[in-house]
Amino acid sequence: PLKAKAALSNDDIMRYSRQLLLPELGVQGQLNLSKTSVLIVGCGGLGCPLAQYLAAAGIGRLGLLDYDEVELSNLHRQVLHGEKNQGQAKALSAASAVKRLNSTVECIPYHLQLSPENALQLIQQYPAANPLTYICYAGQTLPLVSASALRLEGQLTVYNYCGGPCYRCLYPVPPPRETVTNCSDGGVLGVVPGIMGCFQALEVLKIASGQVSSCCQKLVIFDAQDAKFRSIKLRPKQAGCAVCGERPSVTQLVDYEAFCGTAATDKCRKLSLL
Amino acid sequence: PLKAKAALSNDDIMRYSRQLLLPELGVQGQLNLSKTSVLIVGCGGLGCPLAQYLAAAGIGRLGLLDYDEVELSNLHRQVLHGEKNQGQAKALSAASAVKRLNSTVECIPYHLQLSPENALQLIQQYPAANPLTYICYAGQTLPLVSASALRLEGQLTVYNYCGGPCYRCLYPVPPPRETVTNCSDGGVLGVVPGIMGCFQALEVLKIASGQVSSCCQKLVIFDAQDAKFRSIKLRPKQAGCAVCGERPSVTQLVDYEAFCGTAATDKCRKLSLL
Amino acid sequence: MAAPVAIHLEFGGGAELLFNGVKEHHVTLPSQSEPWDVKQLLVWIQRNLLKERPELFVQGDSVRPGILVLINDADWELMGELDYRLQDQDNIVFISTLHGG
Amino acid sequence: MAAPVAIHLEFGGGAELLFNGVKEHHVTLPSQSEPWDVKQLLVWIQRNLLKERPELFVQGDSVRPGILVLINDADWELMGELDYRLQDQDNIVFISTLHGG
Ligand SMILES: [Zn+2]
Ligand SMILES: [Zn+2]
Repeated sequence: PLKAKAALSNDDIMRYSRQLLLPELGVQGQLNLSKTSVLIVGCGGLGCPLAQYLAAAGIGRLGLLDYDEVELSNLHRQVLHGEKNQGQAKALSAASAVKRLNSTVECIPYHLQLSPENALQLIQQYPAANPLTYICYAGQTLPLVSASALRLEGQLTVYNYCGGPCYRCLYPVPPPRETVTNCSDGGVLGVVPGIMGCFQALEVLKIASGQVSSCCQKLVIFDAQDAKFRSIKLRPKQAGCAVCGERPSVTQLVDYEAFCGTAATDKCRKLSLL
Repeated sequence: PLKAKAALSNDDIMRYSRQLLLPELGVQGQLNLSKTSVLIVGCGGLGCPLAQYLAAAGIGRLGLLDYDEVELSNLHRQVLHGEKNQGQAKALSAASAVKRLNSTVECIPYHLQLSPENALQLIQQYPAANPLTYICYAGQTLPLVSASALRLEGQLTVYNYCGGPCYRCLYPVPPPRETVTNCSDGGVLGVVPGIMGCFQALEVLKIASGQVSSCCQKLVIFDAQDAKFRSIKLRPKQAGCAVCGERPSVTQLVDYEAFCGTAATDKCRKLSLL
Repeated sequence: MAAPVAIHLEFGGGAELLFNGVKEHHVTLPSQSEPWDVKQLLVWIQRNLLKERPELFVQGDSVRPGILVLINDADWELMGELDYRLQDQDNIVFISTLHGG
Repeated sequence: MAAPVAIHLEFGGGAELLFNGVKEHHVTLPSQSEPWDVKQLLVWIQRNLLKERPELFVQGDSVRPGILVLINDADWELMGELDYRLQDQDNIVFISTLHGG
């Protein structure tokens, strides 16, 4: 568990001075950030800017989980890694980049694949004031800031938050595997996950600092071609949901990735966070 | 002048494979990027993500201009710099970070302040296929992708593009100096320039690759608190404009920063790009 | 007889690839004896717009899992889903969930 | 006599700081002999809403340089500027240009 800071150090005050000025954050918001743990699942196109801006802002602990190694074809969008990191575990490469930026963030790389077996154990290490976690399990109330990007489009939703749906409420039946396109097949313009990852960071920072995410019960759709954002009102948490409903039938941790139809070795799998 | 590549190398094809798949970019778009020079004025909160994503995408030449040195209070939003770069010129620090990510980008740091005297000479070194430059001068037709971010708000405009206004068309009279707030005074949440800098990169990539920017004659306003974007239709290029009009009275390069009322030594001055 | 209904259809998140890559369609549904609902709209789309692989768009008489339907910028679950009665100038979006990043 | 006009005012980019930090205002301009235009609106705002330092909001009978006025999401230059006649339910935005990043 992450120990709560009693006060900001002089270095903290200097480092965060430009955001401490904001009435929406202030010293209390900064202290809230410092006692928050975030688990980032996937250190790719979304995870890189997300880790970068959460670390820069002073999040307390950052878990960086990824099973892949850095490849040349990642570098057009996975901007925390460098050419010299090719072949290195992404989790390690991301962790050293984050350390360069902010050594006061506790940074824990996990070079492994999330599975129903290890997920629960992992999450238990993120039990801070505002634990954000992405696993769907019965009775959960932990917010998940999820995003995706493909071609010239992006989507973002905050699940399990403010009466909004869980992933299973919104998608009660998993999509057929053949309908799931990934970046290897469909391509992606690197700056699109850049924008979506920054957007995730913004919403995580709001929640973690004690503000309210404005994406509550909403799906945000970004069309990079037209440079247009659209905000969609989603259904609320469903009473009949198999995961978060009144009589849940799924009472074990769900293998989220399998549920979404993305293969375990997919080189560009769903990089939801937290 | 930047030499046009005849074809992509095998390494290029591997590195950019995920974006080459996009019909909106393709091989021709990638070649267009490789022969484009972009001068980024200011390697701060906007310039960092902008440089990062332009370099990652394979822009040909990147001029990185900044007069300041890296300070601890920059690191909450200026994510290309690291703790070890404190005291180093931002232009140099940014250049080495960009090199780590993509050594095939020609990267030129300028540790100086843009002035009417040196601006013209600088621009003449960026005369590539799609020279993007931000200087207001008579008869110009060069697009300027400009953005700003303060507190929890951001603004973006593409000037001098597709019949849209130049900066002077939109603001014929400079604002009183005392009305110009900067990040030192007003504060800024780091991920807000992150989102706006990525957005700049997106529009620069569209223009540089041969597509059309969707921000033509528009002002995009971002409210991070509500996570809302708004797109405003702007006035067209003004026939009576002192800079780009039919009978321009300003026929010399204009000191853009002075025009905008930001002090030369302002630690968080306007980081428009170009 | 119900009058013809002019609506605006949008496909996104990759769903547009089943419609020749065209994202926006302004269509007019012809006059018929009963008011148009979303269930009938799905049949009409299959017959008149869908270019390929219907199994990637419909499953049974609804959309396939993984496609969200939005009626005037709200989740169709809030609007009655298949039974929602179309109004003139409605905006109906079919968006495929993206995976990856 | 022209009827009262209900409009939606927004201030952004820092201009809201002159209005106690309140960004959105729903106001009703009273009935008067002539139709309301933007020039008169500026006077009304100064008298009824502006909390401090009017010189940071107005200059002469227009807004101070560096503030953009948007009428229903369009630059006021496209709408007649000070002479634009306000319609019921108009959305008028005053936005201060941001500098920095
Ligand atoms: Zn649920
Ligand atoms: Zn002009």
